[in-house]
Parts: sequence; structure tokens; C-alpha cells
Amino acid sequence: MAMSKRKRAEYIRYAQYGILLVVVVLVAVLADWGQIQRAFFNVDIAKSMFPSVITVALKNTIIYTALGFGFGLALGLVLALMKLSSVAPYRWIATVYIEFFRGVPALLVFIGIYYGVPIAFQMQFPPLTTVMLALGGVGAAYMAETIRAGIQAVPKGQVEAARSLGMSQSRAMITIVIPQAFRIILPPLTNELILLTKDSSLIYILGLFREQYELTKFGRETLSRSPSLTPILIAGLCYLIITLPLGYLSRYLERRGTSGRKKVSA
Amino acid sequence: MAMSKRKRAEYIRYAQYGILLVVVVLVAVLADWGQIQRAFFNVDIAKSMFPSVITVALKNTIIYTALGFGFGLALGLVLALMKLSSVAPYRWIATVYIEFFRGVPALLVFIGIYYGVPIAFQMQFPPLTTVMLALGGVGAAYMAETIRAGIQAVPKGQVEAARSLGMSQSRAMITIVIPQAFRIILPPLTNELILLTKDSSLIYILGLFREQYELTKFGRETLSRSPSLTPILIAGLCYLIITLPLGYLSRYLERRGTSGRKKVSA
Amino acid sequence: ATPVNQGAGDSGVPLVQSGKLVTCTHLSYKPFQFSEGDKTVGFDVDLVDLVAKDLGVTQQIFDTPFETITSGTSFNANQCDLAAAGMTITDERKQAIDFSDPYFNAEQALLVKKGSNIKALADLKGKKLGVQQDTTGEKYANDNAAANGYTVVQFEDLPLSETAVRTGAVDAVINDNGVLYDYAKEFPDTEVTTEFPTNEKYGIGVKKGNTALLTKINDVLKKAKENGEYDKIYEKWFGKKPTSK
Amino acid sequence: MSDSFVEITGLKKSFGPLEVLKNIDLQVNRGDVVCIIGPSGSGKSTLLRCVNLLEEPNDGKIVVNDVELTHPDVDIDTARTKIGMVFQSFNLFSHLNVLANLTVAQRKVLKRSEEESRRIALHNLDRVGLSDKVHSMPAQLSGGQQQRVAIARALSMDPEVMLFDEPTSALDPELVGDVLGVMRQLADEGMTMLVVTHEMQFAREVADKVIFMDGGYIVEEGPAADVIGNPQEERTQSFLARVLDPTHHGPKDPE
Amino acid sequence: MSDSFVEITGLKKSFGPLEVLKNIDLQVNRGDVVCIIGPSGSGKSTLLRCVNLLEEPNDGKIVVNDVELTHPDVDIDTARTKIGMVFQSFNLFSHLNVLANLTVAQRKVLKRSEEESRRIALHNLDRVGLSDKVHSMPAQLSGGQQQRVAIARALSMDPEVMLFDEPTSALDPELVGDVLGVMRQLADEGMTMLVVTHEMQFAREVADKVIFMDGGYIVEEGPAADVIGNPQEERTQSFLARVLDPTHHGPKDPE
Ligand SMILES: Nc1ncnc2c1ncn2[C@@H]1O[C@H](COP(=O)(O)OP(=O)(O)OP(=O)(O)O)[C@@H](O)[C@H]1O
Ligand SMILES: Nc1ncnc2c1ncn2[C@@H]1O[C@H](COP(=O)(O)OP(=O)(O)OP(=O)(O)O)[C@@H](O)[C@H]1O
Ligand SMILES: [Mg+2]
Ligand SMILES: [Mg+2]
Repeated sequence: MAMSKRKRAEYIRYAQYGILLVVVVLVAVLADWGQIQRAFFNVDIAKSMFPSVITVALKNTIIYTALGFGFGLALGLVLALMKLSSVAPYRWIATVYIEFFRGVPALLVFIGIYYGVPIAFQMQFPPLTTVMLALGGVGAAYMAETIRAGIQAVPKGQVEAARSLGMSQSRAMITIVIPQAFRIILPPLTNELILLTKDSSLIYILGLFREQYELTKFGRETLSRSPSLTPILIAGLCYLIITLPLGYLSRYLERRGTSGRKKVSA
Repeated sequence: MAMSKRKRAEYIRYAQYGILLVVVVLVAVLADWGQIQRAFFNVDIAKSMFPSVITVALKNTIIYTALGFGFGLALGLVLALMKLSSVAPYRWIATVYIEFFRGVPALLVFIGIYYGVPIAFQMQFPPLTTVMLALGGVGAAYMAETIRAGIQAVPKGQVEAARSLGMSQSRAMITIVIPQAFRIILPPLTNELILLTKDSSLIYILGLFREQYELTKFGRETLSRSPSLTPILIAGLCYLIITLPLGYLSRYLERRGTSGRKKVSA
Repeated sequence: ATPVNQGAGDSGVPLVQSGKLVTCTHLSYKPFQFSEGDKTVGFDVDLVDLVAKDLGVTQQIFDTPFETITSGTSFNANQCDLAAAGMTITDERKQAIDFSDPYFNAEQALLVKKGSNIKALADLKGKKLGVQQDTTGEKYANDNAAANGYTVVQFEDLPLSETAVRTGAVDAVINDNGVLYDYAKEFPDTEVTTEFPTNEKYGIGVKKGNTALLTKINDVLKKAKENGEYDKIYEKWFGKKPTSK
Repeated sequence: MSDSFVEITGLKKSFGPLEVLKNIDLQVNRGDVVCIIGPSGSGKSTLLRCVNLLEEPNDGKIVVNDVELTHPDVDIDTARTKIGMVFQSFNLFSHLNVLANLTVAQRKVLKRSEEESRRIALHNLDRVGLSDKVHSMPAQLSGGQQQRVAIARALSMDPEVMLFDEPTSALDPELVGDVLGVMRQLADEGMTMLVVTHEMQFAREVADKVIFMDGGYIVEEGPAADVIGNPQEERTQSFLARVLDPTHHGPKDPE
Repeated sequence: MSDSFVEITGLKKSFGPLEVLKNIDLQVNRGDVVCIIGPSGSGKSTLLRCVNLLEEPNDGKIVVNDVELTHPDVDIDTARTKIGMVFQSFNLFSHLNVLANLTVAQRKVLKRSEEESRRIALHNLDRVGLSDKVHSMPAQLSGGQQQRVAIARALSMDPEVMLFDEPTSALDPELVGDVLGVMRQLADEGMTMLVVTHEMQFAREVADKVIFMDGGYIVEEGPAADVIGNPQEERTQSFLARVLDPTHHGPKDPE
């Protein structure tokens, strides 16, 4: 207690920078940098991946994700309304679906779809349809919960105000609740779009031809020809091209939403 | 408008049940039930999976998940504190780590670790360590965000009250903020445990001995001997043994937390 | 006495794990290596067991993606001592790993649904041909794709591609004759309609420069072929005697 | 009987095991202002919400302007358009601007034309002194402004009776006056009003009748001068003492 | 000079470009109760929070009991133990029960023993009339009870001055009295107090000095009878008119 709090705070700050320095030096010494450079940033391999990694792989990742998201959103909305329904069997079906698909790894679901759908229904879907069913089926479970929560998060007072003005239950739902729920669910929905983008890395299990490769498959394929980490790194960066902006969008929407709602309740 | 609202509501209800009935009948007719039974519920195959599916696969899934969660939680706490640090480089490092691992599919990360770690550090970790690094590394990014948000979600008034009683910043953090943050982050942390359980289905990519098989790998192996969906279904159910109770726990904790906090602010 | 290396058996061959001969493979590749109950069995497994016996250690199977074997990554990461995965010796792979003497002759073959009337690559015009990732079959299929006008669909492992034939996701699958005949035997709704004379030979892979182990493997293979053990194993898994060695 | 505009007889309401309204009888004449006071949890809000059937009564009869709302065949949506309700928490539609808040129900429920509903909306915004806020979003308004918009929104439906549930208790003290001013003006214009409030001065000056509720019953009712100025019941006296003269109490646990 | 117990000179505080306190001078004598009134946003809370350095002033000097808080070498944590603060939102530690709320700072900061801190806690709980709530969690208490626990928590540190920031404005009207009663009792016992409040009756009866703030300045100060009963400044007059007599205003936009 001989030194004032302000001085102590200053010393703590120096200590923090010191630790950082030590760690940086340690990592620098321990790692084999020449080897890392060769292994991670092989310029020739990187060059050989362009432009296909963009024109084929990234494009396909986006297409698959978009298809899955569209189908998942539609199915998710249906499931959400089923879960809020007054008809008990609807609620049960929705609950079983949601719980199952949220509790089981996507890879297992994809394998199940790969084996199960053709056997059960004796039909073969076109590849894009299968991708859409697989990704959308998994995404729907998440989106259903998001949509349901969004609808329930609209303050009860909003419905009460609408009904006290003479609106029917369904009119209030359409005019007042859904538009407000949509604003609430936009940020989590964006997050689910990110999850879906990442899950699209698993559809290699459905069997793909070269023009159908998405980023992960493309990266692995290049990797098997040239054991350097470069293809994986480039594939990873391509994912970030999609997911980083979506992440920022989601947080921006969330911030805007919260501040908006805070003002209302203040 | 000839009929009263109550009568109309009744008719709508009947219509809903009617649609349900039609859908159920359609599915029943369209699907090839004999084929489905053979394909999905082959009792012999199911029997052949026990007890290994429990004693080896489920057990390994739990071990891997627990290891990954433990390591991820520790690393996540460090990253969260780095992100809240006043030292800018700490914040940058944490941000880059978190954004990267949240934006890239786990499968790609696992491949990267499989190839990258031995090359970069010229050492070979024991298999369980690799699994721990891979799962925990991915989980840490999510947990860091959760922990950071939890710490920031503790109302500012709590710190102000603590400080106005003479507590220092770090004393207030330890005595007041962290205990309250822990209660806030328990539900999302439980959800991340579920995500990690599912991500453990991808560690087959790291290469496994038979005694190391987890549920998905085990299911796929059984599947390759007997193209019936039964192994996938059983593996899926085993995942649900873990994930369903965790899901309920998470929602229970969340409900308890919210109602507690609501009362305080009322 | 021989110097005791780290993790060595009593033979002086250095091993990744002491007392164990760790075999990298990619499951399932029936009948070369596949799961039966709680064990991994097969032709390759039995052959490598001979090596293990000779070294006085036990074999342990490590299942890893096929591309990590052919690219040498598994060896570089010290995950296993050798790789026995029904793997054809190719010049490309020789650059990444060393191969033993050949131990099995293989050709490429075509598996289709029974009654599909696909008897040659030319019959696949406008259709889909399944392949397994990083196999010689994939290479063969790609090399002949332009001439025959089919699309190549890639799968991560053999069972996925075989199932794709049965579910109709692809019209045919190309892979080594040994595994496809085995599958057609088990699933009579499929058949092998043709073979392509590619004249391939399987070899056991080791890390580049691991001559100690390579010599040992070659010795054991030679001995087995001479004393009839190889024929016994061959008959066990293929139901007939080998035509050539 | 027939000259009372709102008529409640034998009203009972429970939430599960909790009996909130035990047996309520109440008449309100056309043009009267009735203020309802009472401690927290006594059932004031529930009573008000029963009057436009936001809560379904368990028993009893509610008649508003000769329409029996509790009859099973009544079209409650239409009936509600005649009953304006103002909530403690304003409940403006947060995704719509002020004008849309005032017109949406006119157009969707009363099927008024765009111009007509707009004209009526502007007129009522003028009545509450907020003509300049037509295009603001609710989040941009102060609490007092939001509440006045809510009143204007209810008025735009041309209600025959207005229900107010603690319309000023979520407001900063200096914003209370604006809202009470609007309500006083409405009362002067002859609107029939039921007002749950803690503003004793308003009740005293504006109410034709004051009702004191406690424990699900109406304990005392009559002119403001009687119920507030000279309460007969012990429970009314102690409630008023706490509310009107808060500083003259030592610490005492209210439970 | 030296007989004033709290002494603020030339205090300035900005949040970014927003100047909240523009130049505040204030003396409070030992044992005095000073009430601070003024419209929302005038800087009342900020002034109070500057007094125990929850906000760091941009300029000016704050001396409490001869300790200059604004001196760079002062141990602010120790100084704060002598200044009790009560917040509008109570801010009880929600994960600790009532007793632990009262003892945690005594033990961790003042290093009192378990028994001693417990004894002091129970004594102060008794002062605020909540001896029977020792083991309750904050969430189980009413707002009024929580606020009284918060006062007891501050008192347990044996403060020399107490700061109250609108201690009753988050409470139901009938619970206000209990809290004001405790504060009145504290004042009677001779505690030096700075109170931001909207309770004019309390200010009138208890305050030795009333301060009216607006726009970051002290506009008027003096005995309650003067500032509230007979305000000189136009701004004070209009503020008091709105607060004291809310019903006699027509609709008028306060902005
Ligand atoms: N939807 C509901 N479900 C269960 N209980 C309810 C519900 N609405 C109100 N209650 C309970 O009914 C009782 C009366 O509530 P009500 O809101 O009518 O009281 P109040 O007199 O308006 O009180 P306040 O002055 O606090 O608004 C309370 O105990 C409340 O908890
Ligand atoms: N931490 C902060 N950051 C930015 N602005 C702030 C902060 N705290 C207060 N302000 C602003 O400073 C001004 C004065 O705030 P203050 O809380 O002191 O007012 P007040 O007189 O206490 O008002 P009220 O009666 O509403 O509590 C307000 O405009 C407020 O928005
Ligand atoms: Mg109420
Ligand atoms: Mg304030």
C-alpha cells in the first residue's frame, strides 16, 4: 500500500505487455519457420488453385448454402408455426423433428439421407435437390427454434394493443407480430446462415463430381495432390469471405435491434 | 360474418386436423414400408452393435467431448479476458483467433491440425492430445464469445455498487462479476457442449485406432458391412442420449436465470 | 547384440510405438481390410500379421483418410510404421513413400446394377461413374472421361461408392477388381460386367528412407510366397488359389 | 338500469387457483369518469382488461352500450373497436411510425380509406398536441409523447368508452402533466372513462366516481370527495395515508 | 471553508462532446441534508457520481472530510468506504443473500471478522426494519425492501456521508413511504446526506438546503422554503409547477 493505486495499475500494465513479449518470443523460437513457410504458404500451389477455387468451389459453396437456407427457412417457418399450434399432434411432430435434428451431427444426417431417402421413397433426387434437402433439413431445426422464439419475443402488449383496437388474432399476427418478429430474428438467422455455410463442408459425403466440388472438397482434393497446408488455408480464407461479413452483419443487426428496443422500454 | 367468431375458430380447428390426417395418409401410402423396415430397423445388425457401441463408441464420444470442452473452456476464458483486456495486442490476437475459428468449418480445422501441427512444431502429439487440441480449439472460439458476453451482461450497477463500497476493480470482478457471469453463461455453455459433442463426429479425419472409434465412425464402419440404415440410426440415438438431456438442462437453466433476473428488475 | 532403438522390437527395426507394428489403412476395403465384429480383418491384415510376427510384435490398425497415406502425411506425422491399404504402386506415389515388392495383382473393374446393360465405358455416355477418392480407379476414370462422355462422381470411401450404385445415385462404379467382385458376391442385385487391363500391383508402403523395415517386409513376403503361407491367406479371402504371384 | 352505459354484474376472474376478482358489480353512466384506486395486486388491471375481454371472465355479465360482451355469440372484435384502451406501457406498434400507428386499425378493421383514416389520425394527433410528430418512430418519442400517441390511436377508432390502466405511472414526473392534461380535456368533452390511477389529485378533480378495490372486491365507492377526502373503510384509510403522505411513516414491512 | 464537510469547487464533467456539468460549486456542512432537484438530464446523477468518483471529473476539486478525492495519489478505494451510495435501481448483489450483501464488503474491504461484520449487518438491518429478511435473496424482496437493504448495506461500512440517487423513483407509490421513513430517521440521527429526489414533500420537510439544477448548472439554492416554496428563477418556477401540479397543464411538448 506504499504506492498509490494509480502507480500499481501502471506496473500491472507493464507486466501484461511483458508476458505478451515472452510468449511471442517463445513461439517464434519453438516453431520451425522455414518449414512452416514451405508448408503453409506455397505460392505455386496457391496459384494453381485459382481461378477454380473461386469460380467453382466458392460459387458452389454459396449455391448449396443458399439452397439449403431457402428450403430450411420455409420448413423452419412451418415447424415454428406447428410448434405454436393449438393442435397437439402438430406440436409433437415439430418437437420430435427439431430435437432430433438439433441433437445429431450433420454428418450423420447426411449419411442417413444418402442411404435412407432413396431406399425409403424408391426415388433418386437430382444432386442439387439432395443437397438442398440435407442442408435445409438440418438448418430447418435451428431456424424453427429461432422463428418460434422470435414470435414469442414480441412483447405481449403489442398483441393486446392490436386486439384492443379490434384486430382478430390472425390479423394481429400478420400485421403486428410477424413484422416485429422478423426484426428480432434477423441476427440469429444470419448466424444460422453462417452455420449452414460451414455445414456445407460435409456434403462431400453425398458424392460430388468435379464441377460440384465445394470449398472443403476442393481443398482436400488439392491437398491430396500436394502435401502442403496451402490448399486448406486458401479454402479457409474463402470461407471467411462469406462468414466474416455475415458475422459483422449479424452483430450490427443485433446492436441496432437492442438499442431500438431499449429506447422503447425506457 | 354470418357465423360468430367462436364457430369460425372451431371450423379452423377441424380443418387443421384434416390437413394433418391427409398428410399422414399420403406419407403412409407413398413410402415403401416393407423396404423401410428392412432398411432402417434390422434387428440382427442392431444386436451386433452392442455392447461395443456403448462401451467403446459412446464412451469415446463422451471422452473426446469432455477433453475438448475442458481445454476449450480454459482457452476460451483466456481469450475472453484477452478480448476485454486494455492491452490492444491481446484484443487483436483474441479477435483474430475467434473470428477465424468461428468462420471456418470444423472439418477444415481438423484437417489443418492433422497436417499442420506436426509440420509446424516438428512434434507428434499423442492421439488424445490431438483430439483435445482440435475439438477444444474450435470450441474455445465459441466459448470465448460466450464468456465475454456473460461478463458484459452483468449489470453495470453491480460493479458500481461494489466499487462504491470500496472494492477495487479486480476485487469486484472476482467477488461480484464472475459469479454472476457464470450463472448467465451456463445455458449457452451447455449449448456449446452440445455443439462440441456433434463436432466430435468429425475427428475420424485425424485417423483413429479401432479402440478410438467414436459414434459416427463406428456407425459408418458397421454400415459399410451391411448397407442398412440401422447403424446410423443407432449412432444417432446414442448422440441423443447425450444431447437431449443437455438441451433440456440448458433450457431449464435459461428459464431459471431469466425468471430470477426478471424478479430483480421488477 | 543389435542396438536397442527407441521403440524397437527385438529385431532392430525402429517402430513408432514400442511393441506394436502400426498399420495405416483406409477402411473399408473389403476383402483387403474391413471390420468384422470388433476386429479389423482381411487379406492385407493377415499379410502384415506375418511381418508383425516376424518382428515379435502385434499389429495395430490405424484408420486414416486415404489421401493422407498416398501423400506420405501419415508417415511424416509418425502415425504408423507401414501402410497396407490395397494400394497400387504408382510413380506418383513413389515420390511420397517407398513401396515393398508387389504382393497382389489387380485390374480395374466396373460394378453396375444387374441388368443395366453397361458393359464398357462407352456405355456410360451421359451417365455418372462413381470413383473412390485418390485411387487408381479414379485416375483411370478421369483419363478416359473425355473419350467416353461420362461424369466422374467422387466418394470418400469404397462402401459409399458401392452403395451409390445400388441406390442409383451413380450408374456404375470403378475400382479394383478384388473388392468389386467381393461386393457383387454379397449383393446379387449388382454385378461386375467388365475389367480393364491396367496391370496394377499392390505394394506395402513405408516412410521414405525406412529401408530397415522395407527389407524386413520384402523378406517376409518372399518367405511367405515360398512356404505356401501366402497361398493359404489368398485362398482364405478370395476362395481360390492365386494364378500368379 | 338502462341508463348505465357500462354495466358489470357478478364478475369473477381467477388465474388458476388465484381468485383475482371475487364478485364485482359496477355501473358507469354515459359521460362519467370513474377512477379506480387500490393497492398493487388488488385486481384493478384485471377488472379493466375484463371490460374489453382481454381477459375472459370466469363468471358474470359485462354489458357495454347494450351489447352483452360476455354472450358467446357476440363478435368481440367488432365490439372492441368501440372500447378504447390505453396501457401503462403505451404499447405503440414499434415497427410503425406515429401516423401508421393511428391508421393501421382504422384501415384493416374499420375498412376506412387511406385518406379518411389519415384525416382522422391527424385530427386526433392535434387533439393530443403532437401534430409535429406524424412521421416519428415510437422509439424517438419521450414516454409522455408515446402515451399521448397511444391515446390518439385509441380515439381514432371513435370509441364510446375509454379504459386507462395507470397511463402515467411509467412516466417521468414532469411528463405526467401532459398526459393528465389530455385526459382531463377528454373528460371535459364528455367521454365515458374508466381510469386506474395513483394520481389522487386527478381523481379528486376529474372523477365523477372513485372506486377503491382491495383483494378482488370493491371496498368503497362514491364521489371523490367522499372516498378520497373522507374514507369510511379502514383499508381505504390506511391505503390513502400511505399514498398521500409517504414521509410520515417509519420503516414498516408492508407484508 | 473548513467547516464544510463536502466541498466541491469548479467541478466540470463532459461525456465526449456533451458537457453535463459546467461549473459546479457546492458546500455541505456536517450533518446537513441537501436535496438536489431538477429536470431529467440536468446532471443531478452525474454530480452525485462525481462525489465518490464513479465518474472521473474533467476539472475541479472535490474534498470530503478534508480528503481531496481528486488528488492523483489518493487511495480512492479507501476513500469510498467513507461515502455510502444508494442507487435508484438498488443494485443489491443478486447472487448473495441479504446478510452476505451486508457483510461482503465489510470483510473483503474493511477486513472485519466474520462475527463483527455479521453483528454490524444485523444492527443495520434492524435500523431499516428488515431483521426478518436476513436470509432472503434479493429477488425475493419487494422493491422497497431491496432499497432498504441497500441503505443498510451502505450504513454497514460506517460512512461519513450518504449519497442517494432518486432512491424511491423505481418503487410502487405505496412502498415509497418506507424508504423515505428510513431516510428521515437517518437525517434525524445527524447523517450528512446528499439526496437527488423528486419527492418535494420530503425535500420540504427534511432538507437543510435544496439545490435546483438545470443544464449542468446550479440555478438556485437555499432553504427548502425558499427554493420550493418561493422560487426566484423562472426555470425553477416552471419546473416546480409541472412537478407539483401536473393536472393543470394542457398538452404541451416538453422538448
Ligand atoms: N395473466 C395472469 N396470470 C396469473 N396471474 C395474474 C395474471 N394477471 C394478473 N395476475 C395476478 O392477479 C393479481 C391482480 O393483478 P392485477 O394486475 O389486476 O393487479 P393491479 O391491481 O392492477 O396491481 P398493480 O397496481 O400492480 O398494477 C396479481 O396477484 C397478479 O399477480
Ligand atoms: N456514461 C455516460 N455517457 C454518456 N452520456 C451520459 C452518461 N451518463 C450520463 N450521460 C448524459 O449526461 C446527461 C446528464 O445525465 P444525468 O444522469 O446526470 O441526469 P439526471 O439529472 O440525473 O437525469 P435523470 O433525472 O433522468 O436521472 C444526460 O444527457 C445523459 O444522457
Ligand atoms: Mg395493474
Ligand atoms: Mg439521474
